[in-house]
Amino acid sequence: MDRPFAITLPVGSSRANHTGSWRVERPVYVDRLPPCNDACPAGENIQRWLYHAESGDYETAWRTLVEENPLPAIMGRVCFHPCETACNRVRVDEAVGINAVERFLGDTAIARGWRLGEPGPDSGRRVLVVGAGPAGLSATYHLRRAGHAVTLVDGAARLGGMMRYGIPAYRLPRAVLDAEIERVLEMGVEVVTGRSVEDIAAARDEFSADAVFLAVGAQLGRRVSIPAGDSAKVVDAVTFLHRVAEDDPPLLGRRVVVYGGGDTALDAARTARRLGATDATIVYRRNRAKMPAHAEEVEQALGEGVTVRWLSTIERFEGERLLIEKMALNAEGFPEPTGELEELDADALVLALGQDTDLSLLEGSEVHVADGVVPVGESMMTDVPGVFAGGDVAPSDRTATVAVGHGKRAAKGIDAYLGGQSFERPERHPLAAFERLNTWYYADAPRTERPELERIRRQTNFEEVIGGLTEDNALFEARRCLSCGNCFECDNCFGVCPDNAVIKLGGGDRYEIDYDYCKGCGICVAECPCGAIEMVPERI
Amino acid sequence: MFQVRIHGRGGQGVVTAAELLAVAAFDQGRHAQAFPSFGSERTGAPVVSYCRIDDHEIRTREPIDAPDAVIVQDVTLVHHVDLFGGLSPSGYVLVNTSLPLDELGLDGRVEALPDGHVAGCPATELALAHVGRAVPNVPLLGAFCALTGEVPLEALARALRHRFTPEVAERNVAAAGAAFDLVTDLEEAHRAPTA
Amino acid sequence: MTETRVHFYQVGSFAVGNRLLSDADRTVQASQERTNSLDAGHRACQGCGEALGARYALDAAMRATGGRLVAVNATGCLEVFSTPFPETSWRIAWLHSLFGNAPAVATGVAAAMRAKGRDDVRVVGQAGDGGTVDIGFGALSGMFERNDDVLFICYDNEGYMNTGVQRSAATPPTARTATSEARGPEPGNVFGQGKDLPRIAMAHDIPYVATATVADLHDLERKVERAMTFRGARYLHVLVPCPLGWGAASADTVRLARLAAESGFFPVFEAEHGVVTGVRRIRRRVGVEEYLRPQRRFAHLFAGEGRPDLVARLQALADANVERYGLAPEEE
Amino acid sequence: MLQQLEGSRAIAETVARCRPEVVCAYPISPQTHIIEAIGAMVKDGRLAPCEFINVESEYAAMSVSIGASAAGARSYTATASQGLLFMIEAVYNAAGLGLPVVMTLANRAIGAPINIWNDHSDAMAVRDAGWIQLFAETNQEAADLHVQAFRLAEALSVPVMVCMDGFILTHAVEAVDLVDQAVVDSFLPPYEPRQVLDPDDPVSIGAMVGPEAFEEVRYLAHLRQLDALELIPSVAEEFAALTGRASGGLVHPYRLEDADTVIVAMGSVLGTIKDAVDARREAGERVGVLGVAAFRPFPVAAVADALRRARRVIVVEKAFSLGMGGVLATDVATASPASGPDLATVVAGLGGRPITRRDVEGIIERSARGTLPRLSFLNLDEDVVARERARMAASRRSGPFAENVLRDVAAGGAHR
Repeated sequence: MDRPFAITLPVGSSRANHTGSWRVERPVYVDRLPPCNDACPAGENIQRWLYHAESGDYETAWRTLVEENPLPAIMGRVCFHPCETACNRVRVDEAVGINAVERFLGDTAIARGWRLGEPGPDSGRRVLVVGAGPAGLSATYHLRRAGHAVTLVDGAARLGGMMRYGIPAYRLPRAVLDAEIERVLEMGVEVVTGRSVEDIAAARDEFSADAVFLAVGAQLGRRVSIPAGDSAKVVDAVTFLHRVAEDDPPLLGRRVVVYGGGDTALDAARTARRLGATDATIVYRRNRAKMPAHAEEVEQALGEGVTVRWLSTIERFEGERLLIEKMALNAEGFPEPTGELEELDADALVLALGQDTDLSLLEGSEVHVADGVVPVGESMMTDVPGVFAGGDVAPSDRTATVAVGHGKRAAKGIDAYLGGQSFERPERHPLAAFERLNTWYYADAPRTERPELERIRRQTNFEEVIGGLTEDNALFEARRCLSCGNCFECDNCFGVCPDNAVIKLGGGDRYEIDYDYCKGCGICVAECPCGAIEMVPERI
Repeated sequence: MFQVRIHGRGGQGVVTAAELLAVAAFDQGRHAQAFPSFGSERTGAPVVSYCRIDDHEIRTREPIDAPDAVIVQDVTLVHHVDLFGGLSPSGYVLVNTSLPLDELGLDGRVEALPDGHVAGCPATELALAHVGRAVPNVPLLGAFCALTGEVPLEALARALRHRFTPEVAERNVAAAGAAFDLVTDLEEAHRAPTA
Repeated sequence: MTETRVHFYQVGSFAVGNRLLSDADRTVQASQERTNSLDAGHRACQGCGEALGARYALDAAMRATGGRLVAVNATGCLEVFSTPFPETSWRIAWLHSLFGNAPAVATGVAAAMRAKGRDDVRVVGQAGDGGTVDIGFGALSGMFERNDDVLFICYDNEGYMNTGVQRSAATPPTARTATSEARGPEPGNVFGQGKDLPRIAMAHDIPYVATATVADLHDLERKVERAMTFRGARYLHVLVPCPLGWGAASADTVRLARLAAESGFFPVFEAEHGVVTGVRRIRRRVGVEEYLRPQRRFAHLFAGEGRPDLVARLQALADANVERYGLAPEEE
Repeated sequence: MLQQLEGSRAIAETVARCRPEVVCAYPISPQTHIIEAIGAMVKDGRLAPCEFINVESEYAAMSVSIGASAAGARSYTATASQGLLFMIEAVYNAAGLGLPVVMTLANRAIGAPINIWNDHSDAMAVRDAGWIQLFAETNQEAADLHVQAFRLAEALSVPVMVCMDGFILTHAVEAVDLVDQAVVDSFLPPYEPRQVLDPDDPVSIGAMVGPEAFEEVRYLAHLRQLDALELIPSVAEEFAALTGRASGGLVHPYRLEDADTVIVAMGSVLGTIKDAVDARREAGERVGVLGVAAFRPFPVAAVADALRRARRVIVVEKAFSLGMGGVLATDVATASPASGPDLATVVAGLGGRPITRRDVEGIIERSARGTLPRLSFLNLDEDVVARERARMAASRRSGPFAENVLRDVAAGGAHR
């Protein structure tokens, strides 16, 4: 067209005007550490595997998950999910049911027969892993991935450690346990069961191991001296649960009292109910708020008819009678005796007062022990080179998930040690705090509760209490994720830029700022739902 | 005639700076003229204002092509705008920055200026500290007084008191004074080795 | 039930797009293929709501018409910052004539298209609030009355921002502008009767009238698309915050638009043939104060002892909107 | 074929034969009959395709024409007086955008005091707007000029205003030979816009132009007006070849061959002036007439050539610039040869006051006697003026001027 000078202009010619020169601050895409990842003892990249689950790509989600943790079906049942406690969505409605989705992925993987990746190229080195609980299995898996040969030794007849002998089957069905252990073993592991290692140095030589990972757990029930008559039936919870797991439950009678306030106490009481106890009573010296057991476990136990005597200590156990002293919390919140006594009928007393480690295998070794545990460094190495320790053996919260995390870190530490390198923890991104989010964009959505077995059924058998999510529910739950601090390609930045200065790369490649035109207004940062953009001052 | 060109961005008080300078010069019984560059540019866009100061009546209305001083209110303009075009070889340059000047990558025309004719002043920080807003224009005028001696600081203070409410004026006077002292010290430190 | 839940996703109905949605369910703005009717390089202020609103609306109109669109623009910020010689930011056929005549010029374009048998080409007229509510009001009313086939869009930033922030008939009460200074016993703009153009438009019984903000893109685009299903005069009134005129941070543009709607101060609704057919209910209701406070034009309401009496009057205006249109959130 | 027609009707019929696609109407006397007639033709389908739009103001009328023209439609409207002033912003705009709108201006005085009768004040108010302004002497010429106007406008991308005296022409019934449709069609090709709003080839029309280019834009518009000085005569010649009528062109010389006194004027008054000239010629005086047909662009060379032998030039015009004098006269003076004839301006016919042959002869007589002042007002009632002046001198608050004058006139101070 013959265009009149100046009055009529060809379209889009303003692209010659680079308004980026107006900018004094520039938006920059960042990846922040989501609080779930931050809180996960196993170091899972939860946000990332949820991201894949959101699109229904469960296999990629599962593969992302098992990059860090080879036991998702187990973790999806027994983990006390600090990720959910940390979840930012708590402040919108309720936490994302991360644990339930993890279980769904784990179960789906078992059902579809997904296998872990191939072991790494053979390094020619061998590692002795002592103890086949969560720490040992996790270490085994990561060591195999790194190409190291593994000899896995355990004193019990079967692998799994406390997952098999401590956690009741109604919480962790054995088929699931077996499947996930088997999958690790498929990577090629030399397994020795029923063999207790008594001398760590000797075992290292025996198995020609270049390094050792010590993960024998805390298998000894702690005893306290309670005056008790000869006829009184007293058993510690660890032993009790172990025998139940071996199908050899001790006879405890109809009235069972469990002493303690941790998760083991609840496991013992609930197990006792399932074995036929009509009265399963927990005696705990503090109140409910102070109870170390996880709240949902307490809730489930109460729902199953377990009763709790709060603020009580056991003085004596004689005949079929327990003498209990009432306690009161002082100003600092510590229980103090009141002198007020009560009686409680009981056929048996189960002590669930904590566990200790059996570290006799370290006697005569250079490995230092302090307060009943083995101090370790960043890489989980003890003060003896090549000897690493983790799980309940190392100072920790003693949960299965922590143990898995230890196993992974120890494997990396061992890998570094064997390679003659120093272990360095990867740098962590700054936290994606709630204040960084723009939650207006997230649709309101309640959390999908996992179905609970009808209470009446769970009192009498060891069927799994908590059911799994259906696929629809799992997908829905995954999509409740706010993707804190990590771009999930919602197109907001691309849309809200008044200067068309955001380039959408698409196909999972996210976006780029076009600094030729970005004026630095900051709307993209303000309107990013997940806080994955930040403004930084423009350098000259 | 002394001609000043002020570079900044829309919203940074670039026009106000030129006006204040003109009022301060007028206060000294001199002739002065301040004027903006008119355009359709908006907040954030590079903008320019001008001020002429003379002992005689100023009749010209030309744009200023060959300034005797350039004030840079926003250092991020350095690579986007020809800040020093037409600058007199014996002119002055004043830059709002908290960085050492040699880190700014200013061009050869600035380096060739006489000693003591170039100064940096952390005007935005001073404005935030004294006035509470990140508007660097007034501290830069205080620095300008110290650098060029073209207008005394007292005259600038009177111009500020003329323009703003008493409370705001005093805060601006303090900001200008702080900048004046900074640049005065700088100049003295510069002269010290030769003295 | 289950099915609808699966369709739910993190930011479904509020964010611009989502990788999990089918293309058809995403906004126009989510598409790499969007027209960018108003392209980069324009000279609007940082964080300009009008630039955003114009691209939102016109890109949606382009999609709705299959690219058969002509826009007529009144004088004002949008025109000045988009087309300073030698550059234009428009990627669509666009005409600027004068400040007060955009509705009539749009009528002329539509008449020409009809006369030439090019009924497929649709016409959008657009102006700021000055060009719509004040100087262009007569022309706009004439266009409505004749029911000319034009979608007229007002980008309302509540003042004459192009000329340096002066008061318009769309400026809210108490707001400071350069011609309604925050001085005296009744600081800022007066509590007048208001000039509620959407309702005036409805009084013409034209086929479609709607309001929207730049904070709810899905709603805005849907309304543009709806508008394009009608022939005849249609009116869309879009609230576009102005960082300069409102004295707000440039990053707060979308947030302020959201607060305007969520406080009820700016009612978001639509009407067909003079009857309200839909409202965008408030999702998380806030008091007007939360909306007013981030804006320097209202700073005098909160300085020192503040003017709670005036804030209360503004709250009453918002409450009246909530009442009139039934904007209250579901649970209220 | 000659027909006895009202002027407005002749315009309407001719405009319709030009096949406008969008016609905008807002009523104002004395333009109403034109748009009423076109409206009727659109209604009954005689003029199709054509959009006839009743708008709410003249401002809208010109604005709609702008939009229609920019979208590639042949656009027409008509107005007068206050209406022209109300749309003046858009009048400038149409020219600035180079849109070939054609508009009939039924010339009428501008208030206050409100006055619906004829003079040329309205046309003079927009002489700098960038439109081509053609003045018609007769209804025949007015009708013919519309055909030429569309041709000129579209060839040059410049809007054209056909000025015809309100009431005197618009409401006069006289013989007109309407141009045949076939002739119009051969003379006026379909509109090919220089720029157009088209989704298939989008452009931005109406940019903001700063100091760096505005002068060039304006100068280019001026050059287009100068191009029009070339094109107007050739279009008129072509039209004459088809119709045999000498309508249009730049100037209409009449009996100038040996004239030493030349009266210059525009519009319908030229007929009266020609009668007076004929009468004076009978008496042996060497008098001639120069009709200015194209006022903008002003035909400086043609006027200079026409006046090159004149010793006395009398400009009779129906408008003036208050505080200065004649508007046309100023342009004539600029165009006058260096030899410099005596130039007198007679302001006449304001607000519809009649101009008679006797009046014109009187002017010629006074000119011949050397008693015609450089600026005079035809048939001015000196008594009325003197009384009002006296009143004003006596009291600074003398009341509304117009009412006082009316009272004086009613009281017997009639102007003759």
